[in-house]
Amino acid sequence: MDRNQLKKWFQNPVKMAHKYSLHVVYFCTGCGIIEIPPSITARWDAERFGIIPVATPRQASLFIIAGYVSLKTLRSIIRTYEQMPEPKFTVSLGSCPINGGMYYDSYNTIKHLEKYIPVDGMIAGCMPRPEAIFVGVTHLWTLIDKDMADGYKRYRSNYSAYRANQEKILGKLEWPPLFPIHGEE
Amino acid sequence: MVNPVLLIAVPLGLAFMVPLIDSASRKLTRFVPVAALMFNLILCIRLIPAVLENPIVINLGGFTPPFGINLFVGPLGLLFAGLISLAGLVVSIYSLSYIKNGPVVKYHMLYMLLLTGATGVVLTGDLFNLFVFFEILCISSYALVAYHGDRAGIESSIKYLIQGTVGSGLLLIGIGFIYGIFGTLNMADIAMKIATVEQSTLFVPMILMVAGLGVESAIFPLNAWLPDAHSSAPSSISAILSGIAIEVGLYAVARIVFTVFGISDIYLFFAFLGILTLLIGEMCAFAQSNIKRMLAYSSIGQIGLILFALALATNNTVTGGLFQLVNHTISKGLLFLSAGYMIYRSGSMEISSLNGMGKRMPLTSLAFTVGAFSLVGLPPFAGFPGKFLIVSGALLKGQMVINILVGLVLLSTVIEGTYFFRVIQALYFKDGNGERKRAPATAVTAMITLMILIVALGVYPKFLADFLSSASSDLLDKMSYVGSVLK
Amino acid sequence: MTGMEILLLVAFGGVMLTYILGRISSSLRNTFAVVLSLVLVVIIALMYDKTGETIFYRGFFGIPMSFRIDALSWLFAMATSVLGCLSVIFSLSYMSDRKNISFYYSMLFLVNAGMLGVVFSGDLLSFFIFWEIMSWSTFLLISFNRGPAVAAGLKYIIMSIIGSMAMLAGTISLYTNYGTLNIADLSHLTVSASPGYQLFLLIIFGVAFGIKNAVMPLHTWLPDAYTEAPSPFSAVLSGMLTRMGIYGFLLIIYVVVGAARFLHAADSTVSSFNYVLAWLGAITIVIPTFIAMLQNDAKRLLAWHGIGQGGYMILGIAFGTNMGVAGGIFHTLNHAIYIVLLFMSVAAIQYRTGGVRDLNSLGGLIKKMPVAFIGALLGICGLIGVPLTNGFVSKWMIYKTLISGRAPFLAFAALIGSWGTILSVYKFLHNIFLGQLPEKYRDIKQSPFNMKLPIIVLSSTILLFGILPGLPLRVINKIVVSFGFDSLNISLWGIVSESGMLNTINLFAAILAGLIAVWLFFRIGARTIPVKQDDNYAAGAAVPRDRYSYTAKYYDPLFRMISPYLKDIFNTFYMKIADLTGYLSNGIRKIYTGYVGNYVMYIVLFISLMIFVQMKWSPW
Amino acid sequence: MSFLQNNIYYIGAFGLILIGLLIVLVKHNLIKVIIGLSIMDTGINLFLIAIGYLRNGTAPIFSSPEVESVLMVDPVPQALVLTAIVIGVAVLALALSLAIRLYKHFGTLDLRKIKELKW
Amino acid sequence: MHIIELIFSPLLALLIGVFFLGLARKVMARIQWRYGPPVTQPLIDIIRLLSQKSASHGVAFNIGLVMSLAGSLVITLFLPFGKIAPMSNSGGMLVILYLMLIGPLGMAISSGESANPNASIGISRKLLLAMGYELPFLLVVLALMTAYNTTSITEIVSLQRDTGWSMFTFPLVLSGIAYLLILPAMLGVRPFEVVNAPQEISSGPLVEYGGPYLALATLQHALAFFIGISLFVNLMWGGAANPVIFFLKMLVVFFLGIFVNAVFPRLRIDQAIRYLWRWPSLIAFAGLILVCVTGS
Repeated sequence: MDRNQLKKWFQNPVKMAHKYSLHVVYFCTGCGIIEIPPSITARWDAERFGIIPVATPRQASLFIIAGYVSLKTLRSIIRTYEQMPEPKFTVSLGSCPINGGMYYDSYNTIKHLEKYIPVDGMIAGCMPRPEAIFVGVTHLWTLIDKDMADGYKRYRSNYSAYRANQEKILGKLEWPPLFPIHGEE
Repeated sequence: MVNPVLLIAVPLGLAFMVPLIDSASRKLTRFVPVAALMFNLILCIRLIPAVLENPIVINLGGFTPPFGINLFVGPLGLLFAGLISLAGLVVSIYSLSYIKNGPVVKYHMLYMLLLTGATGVVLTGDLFNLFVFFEILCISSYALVAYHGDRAGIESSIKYLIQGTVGSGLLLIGIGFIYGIFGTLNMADIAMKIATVEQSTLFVPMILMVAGLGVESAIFPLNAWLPDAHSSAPSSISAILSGIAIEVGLYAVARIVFTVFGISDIYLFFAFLGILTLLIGEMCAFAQSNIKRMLAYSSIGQIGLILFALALATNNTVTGGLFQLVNHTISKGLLFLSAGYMIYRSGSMEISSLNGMGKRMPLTSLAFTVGAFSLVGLPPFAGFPGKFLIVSGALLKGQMVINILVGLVLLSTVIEGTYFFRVIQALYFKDGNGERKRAPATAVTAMITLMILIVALGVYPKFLADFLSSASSDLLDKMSYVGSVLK
Repeated sequence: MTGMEILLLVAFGGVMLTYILGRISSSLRNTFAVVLSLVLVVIIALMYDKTGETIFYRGFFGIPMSFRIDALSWLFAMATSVLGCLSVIFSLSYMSDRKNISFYYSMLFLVNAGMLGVVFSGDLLSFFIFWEIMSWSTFLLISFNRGPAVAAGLKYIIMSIIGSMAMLAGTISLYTNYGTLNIADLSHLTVSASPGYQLFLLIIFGVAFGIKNAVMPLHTWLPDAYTEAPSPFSAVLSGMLTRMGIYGFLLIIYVVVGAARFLHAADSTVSSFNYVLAWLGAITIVIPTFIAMLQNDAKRLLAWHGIGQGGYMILGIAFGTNMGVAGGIFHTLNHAIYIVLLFMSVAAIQYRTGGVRDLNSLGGLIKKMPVAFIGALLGICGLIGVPLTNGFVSKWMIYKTLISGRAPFLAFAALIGSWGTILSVYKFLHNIFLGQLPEKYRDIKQSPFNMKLPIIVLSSTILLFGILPGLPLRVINKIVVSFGFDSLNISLWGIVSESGMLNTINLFAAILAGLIAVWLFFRIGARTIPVKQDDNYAAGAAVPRDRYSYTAKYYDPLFRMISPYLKDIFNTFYMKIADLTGYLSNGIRKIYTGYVGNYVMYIVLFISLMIFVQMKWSPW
Repeated sequence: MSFLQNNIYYIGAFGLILIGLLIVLVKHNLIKVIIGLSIMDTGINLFLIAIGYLRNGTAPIFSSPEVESVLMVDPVPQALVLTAIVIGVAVLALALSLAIRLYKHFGTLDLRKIKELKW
Repeated sequence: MHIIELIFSPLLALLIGVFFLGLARKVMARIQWRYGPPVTQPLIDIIRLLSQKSASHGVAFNIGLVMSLAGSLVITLFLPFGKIAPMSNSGGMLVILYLMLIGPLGMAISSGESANPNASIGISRKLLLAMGYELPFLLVVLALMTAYNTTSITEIVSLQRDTGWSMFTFPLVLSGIAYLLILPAMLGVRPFEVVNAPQEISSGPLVEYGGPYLALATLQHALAFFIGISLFVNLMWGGAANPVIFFLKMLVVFFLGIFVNAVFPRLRIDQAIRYLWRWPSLIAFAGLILVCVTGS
C-alpha cells in the first residue's frame, strides 16, 4: 500500500486518488449480500482504505457484482454500469457471475457476465470471504497502477459488440446506445 | 308667453283624437304621441327661463285662488313635466316599433292619457284636481298593464286595480276631511291656514292621504302591486310606470307633506320609511331571477332612496333626491327598454336566458350596462352625482341616526351592485345561443338618447344642478308657494 | 394644458380609439396599442421631478377637481405605465387567438387610464371617480375569460363596491366637515381634527384601501380574481392595480392625515391605528404565504403570494419610520416588477401549452422555454428576497425597521413569511420547469419574441434594482421627505443606518468573484457529458415516463400537520354572509304573497301602524 | 242620542266604507271584491256629501234675495261627488271587464287561486 | 491586509470544513470501534471526483451547483472568524440569513433539473427541514438582535466580550438552549439526516451528482458545516478575538454534533418537524418574550 508515499501523490495525484477513494456501488443477489456487510463494518472495516458504499452509480467508481445475475437483473446491471462516470472499474464476486456457478444450467441466469459488461477483476469462490475481497481490491490497485483496469475503455471501443450481446439476450433495450454503433450509419 | 295649460290640454285633446286619426290614416296613429310629447318637451324647455324667474300661476276659469282650480308651474312642477315629456317622448319613439300587435290605437290613447294624468298631477294646485288626474293616471295604467291580455297581465292588472282603488278611496276620504276642516281645496290656501288648526286634527287626513298616495308611489308596505304590474306590463309601459308613475306619486306625497302640511316632525319617520323601502326593495331584487321583476324591485329600492333624500328636507338632500329621481327615470327607463328587446328576442324573462346577449345584441346590452352602472351610482354616470349629493347632505345634518341610515344606504348600494353586475356578467361573460339580431332603429334611437343623457349628466351634473336646486327650494319653501299662488 | 391633462386625455382618448381601430383592422389596433402605451411612458418620464397642481374641471357641482404631481404620484405613474406597456406588448401574441380582443385592449387602457387618474388626482373627488372607473373596468376584464371567471369577477366587484362605499362615506365626510376635497388643503386642515375623527378617517379609508390591497380579513376576492383573469392582465392586476391600495394608504396616512408628524407622539390615536395595521400586515404575510404552499394552480399560488407580499408593504408603511415607509414603497415597486414577471412567465407557459396552469401536469420545460425559466427564476428570487435581487433590498429595509423599532414579533412574522415563500415558490419553479418533461410537451416551441421582451426587460430590472438600489431609492427618498420624515442616508449601492448598513455593490462583487472562482474550479475537473433527461438513476430501472409526479404532494408531511389550520376562514365567513343575505332576501320577498287580500291588509296595517305610533308616542 | 242624530250620515258613510273594506279583505271571489270596492266608493261619496250637508239647508241657488247663504248646502262636495261617481263607474267597468278576461284565462274568480305572480 | 483576508477567509473556511468532514469520519469510525479512514480522505475523494467524467443534465444543473457553492463561500466573508470578517461592514445578520438561502436554493434548482424522483424527495425534505429549524432559529436570532439592538454580527460578537457569552447571560439563556436543541438539524447530522438518507432515497439531492458535481457538493457540505458551527459560536459562545481560540470553540461544538450524530438513529421528516416546532420553538418563543420583557 503506497497511500502514505507523498512522492507518488505529487507524481500522479489522479491515479492515487482513484486507488484510495474507491466508492463502491454493490449489486448483490443471493449470498452475495451476506458477504459484503462484514467487509464494511467493524470487523474488517473497508473504510480505512477509502472504500465506502455509495447509493448511486453516479458517485461511484467501483462496481461490485456479487451473486448470480438473472436476465431481469442484467438489465439493471447494464443500466447502472453505463451510468457510472468514467474511469470506472468492475469486479465480479463469486462464481456465479464468472461462469454461472451452481446455476450453470439455469435457463434464466447468465453464465458469463463479461460478455455483457467488461469486468476488470473476478474474485472466485462460493462465496468468497471478506479477506478475498480485500485481496481482490489490492489486485485492483495494482491494475489501476499499471493502467490495466481499462474495462471502461474496452466497453467503449467494443460497444457495438457488447450492445449486440446485450440485445441478443435481453431483446430490444429501452435506452438508446451510449456510444455510436459502428456500421449503422 | 305660452300657456302651460297646453301641457295638459294638448296631450289630452290628442288622446281622444287618436281614434279619429286612426280612421283617417293607419300609419299616422303611431306618431301622434311622438308629436304631442315633442310639443310638450319644447314647451317645457321654453318655459324654463320664465319659471326660474317666477312661478307661473294659472287660474282656470278666471277664479282667483282660493276659489276655482289653479295650475302652479314652479320649477319643481316644470321639472316633472319636462321629465314626463322627455321619458314619454323617448318611450313613444321606442314604441313605434315595439308595439305592433294588439289594440294599437287604444295603446296610444291610453299612453297619452297616462302622461296627461301625470302632467296634471305635477302641475295642479288643487287637491281634488290632483285626485282626478291621479285617477286618470291610474285607470290608464291599469288598462295598459293588461295591454297584452295575457294571464300575467290580467292578473297583475286586477291586483293593481284593487289596491289602487282602495288607495284612491283613502285619498278621497283624506281630501274630504281636509275640505271639512278648511272648507277649501286649494293647496296654497290650506297651507296658509294649516297653522290655525291643532296638529292632532290634521293627523287623520294626513295619514289617509299619505297612505292613499303611498300606494301609487310604492312606499314600503303599500307597494305590493308594483313588482307584478311592472313585470307583466309591456316593457315600454314598465319604463313609464317605473320612471314616471311612481315618481309622480312620490311628488304628490312630497307636495302634500312638505307644502300642504309642512309638519317637520314627521320627516324622520319618512326617512326611516324610505330606508325600509330601500332595503326591502333591494333585497327582494337580489333574490330575483326574473329580470323585469328584479328591475321592478329595484325601482322600489330607488323610490326608497329618493324618499329618504326628500325626507331629510335640506336643500342639498332634496336636490340630490331630485337628481336621483331624474337619474332613476332615465336609467330605469333605459334598463326596461333594453331589457324589453332582449326579452323579446330571447322569449323569456329569466336572467339565465339573457346569457350571451352581449354578442347577439351589442348595443342593447351596452345600454343595459350603462343603465345599470348609472343606477348603482358608479361614476362617471348620472347616478353618482345624485348619490354624492344625498350622502353629503345627509352627513351635513350631523345626526348620529342619520349617519347610520346613510350607512344603510351605502350597504344597499352594495346589494344593488351585486344583482346588477350579475346580470351584466350574464350578458357578456356567459355563453348563450341564438342568432345575432339588432334592435330596430327606433328602439336604438331611444336607447342612445338615454345613454347620452346619462353620460352627459354624469360628467356635467352642473347642467341640471342649478335647476334642481331651485326646484328643491320650491318644494321646501312653503311660504313662497303660498305667496305666489295667493298673491 | 399641462402635462397631466395631456396625459389623461391621451390615456382616455386611447381607450375609445383602440376599440374603434379594432373594428377596422387588428394589426392597426395592435400597432396603435403599443405606440399609445409607449407614448404614455414617454410623457410620464418627461414629467420627472416636477411638482404642481392644476384644476382641470369644475363641472361637478362647482367642486374644483384637480391634478397634482409629486414624487409619489410620479413613481406610481411611471410603474403603472411601464408595466402597462409591457403588458400590452406581452398581450400581442397571448391574446391573438381570443375573441373580443379590441374590448380587451380598450379595457386594459381604461384600467391604465383609471390608475393614472388615481395617482394624479389632486382631490379626493376625482380620486374617487377615477378609482371607480378603475374598479369597474377591472371587473369587466377579470370576467373576460368566462367560466369560473364569472364568479371571480362578481366576488371582486362586490368587495370593490363595499370598499368604494366606505371611501365615498369617508370622502363626503371630509367634504362636509371641511368644505374642500383638495388633498393639499385637507392636509393642513386635518391636523387640527380631533383624534377620534382622524381615527374614523383612517379606519374608513383603511377598509377601502384594505380591500383593494387585500389586507388579511378583506382579501378574499383576490385569489379567484388573479387566477381567472387573462394572464397579462393578472400581471397588471397584481403588479399595480392592487397596489393602488398602498398608494391610497400612503395618501391617507401620510398626506391627508399627516401621520408622520405625530406618529410616535405618546397620546396619538393614530399610532395605535398604525400598530393595528402593522399587525394586520403581519398576519397578511404569514397566513397567505402558507396557504400558497397548498395550491396546485400556478396562478393561484402567485395570487396568494400577491396577498402575502402586500402584507410586507403594509407592515413597512404602517410602522412609520422613514426607512419603513421607504421600504414599503420600494417593496411595492419591486413586487410590481417581479410578480408581473412571474405572471408573464406563467402566461408564456400557458400560451404554449394551451392554457395549462396546473402544477401537477407540467414539468421539465426549462429546456424548451429557457427565457421563461430565467424570468421565473429571477422572479422567485425577487419574491423570496435572495440577495442581489430587488426584493432583498426592500425586505432588508423593512426588517431593519422592525428590528430597530423593537418589534421582534412583527419581524418574526415577516421573516418566517419569507421562509414559507421559499417552499411554495420552489414548488412552483420545480413543477413547471424542472423535473420530467411530459411526453405531450416534447415538441413545444419557445415563446415568441414579444413575450420574451417583457420578460427580459423585467428580469434585468430585478437585477439592476438589486445591485444598484440607489436608483429607485432616490425617488423614494424624496417621497419620504415630502411626508415629513428625515431623509435616508442613501448611496447608489446601499443604505446606511444607525444599526447596520447594506452595501449591495460589495455583495455583488463578492458573489460574482465567488461564482467565477467556483466555476473555474469546476472547469478544472473533467469534462462533463450531457445526457438525456431520462438517463437518471432509479435503482437501475428507467424512470417511467409521464408517470413521474411526485410533485403532486410535494410537502405532504408538512401539509398533514398544518393544513387543518390553514382554511381560508374569512372566505367561508363571507360566503356564509352572502348566503345569509340570500336566504334573508328570499324570506323577505315572501311577504309579497300574491293574494290581494293580504296586500289590502298591508294598507290597512300601515294606517293602523301610523295610528298606533301617534297614539303611543304622538310624534306629530 | 243627539250625537247619533247629528252624525248619522258620517256613521253611515264610515259604516259603508268599512263594510266595503271588510269585503275586500275577507272575500275571495273577485266579483264580491269588486262589489266591496263599489260599496266603499259609495260610502266615500256619502261622506263627501255629508261634509257639505246642512240639516234643513236649501239648495245653493240664489233663487230669491232672501235666501241666506248660511243655510245653503255646500255645493262643492256635490260637484266632487259627481266626479267621483264618474271615476268610480269607470273603475268598476274596467274591473268587470278585467274580471271577464281573468275568468277566461284562469277559469275561476277565486283570488286565492290566482297567485301566479308572487314573491 | 484586507485583500488577503478577502481571499483567504473563504479558503480557510473550506479547509476547516473539509478537515471537519474528514475528522467526522475518523471520529465516527472510532466510536464504532473501527480504524477509520485518514483525516485527508475527503481531499482524496475530491481529487478523484474531479477527474471523473460525469453526466450533466443541463445548464441549470451546472449553474445551480456553482451558485450554491459560491453563495456559501460569500457567507464566510461576512462571518467573523476570530476577528477576521472582511465584509462585515457591507451587511449584517440579515444578509447572512438571506445568503444562507442561496446554498439550498442553488442545490435545489440543480438537482431539480435532473428529473430524478429521489432528488425531488430529497429537496422537498431539505426545504421542509429548513422550514422546521428556521422557525426557532429566527426566534433565536431575533432575540439576539433585540437584546443587543443591532443587526451587525460583529457588534453582537464584540458586545459579548463585555457581557459574557450570550448563552449564559440572563435574558438569552432560553434562546441559547433552543439554539443548542436545533443545532443538529442545522448541521444536518443524525437524527436529522433526512435529506441525504443514502439508504432510503439514494442520497437525495445528490443522487445525480458524480465527478466534479459531487466534488462541489462535498465542498458545499463542508462549508455548510463550517457556517453552522461558526454561526453558533459567534452568536452564542461569544466568538473570539483570536482565530485559534475560535477554532477551538468550533471544535468543541463539532464534537458535540458528532456525538449526537453517532448515537441517534434517523427521524422521519414529519417527526423531525414536529420535534423542531414543539420544544425548541416554544423555548425560543419564551426566550424572545423574555428578552422583550426584560430588555429596555
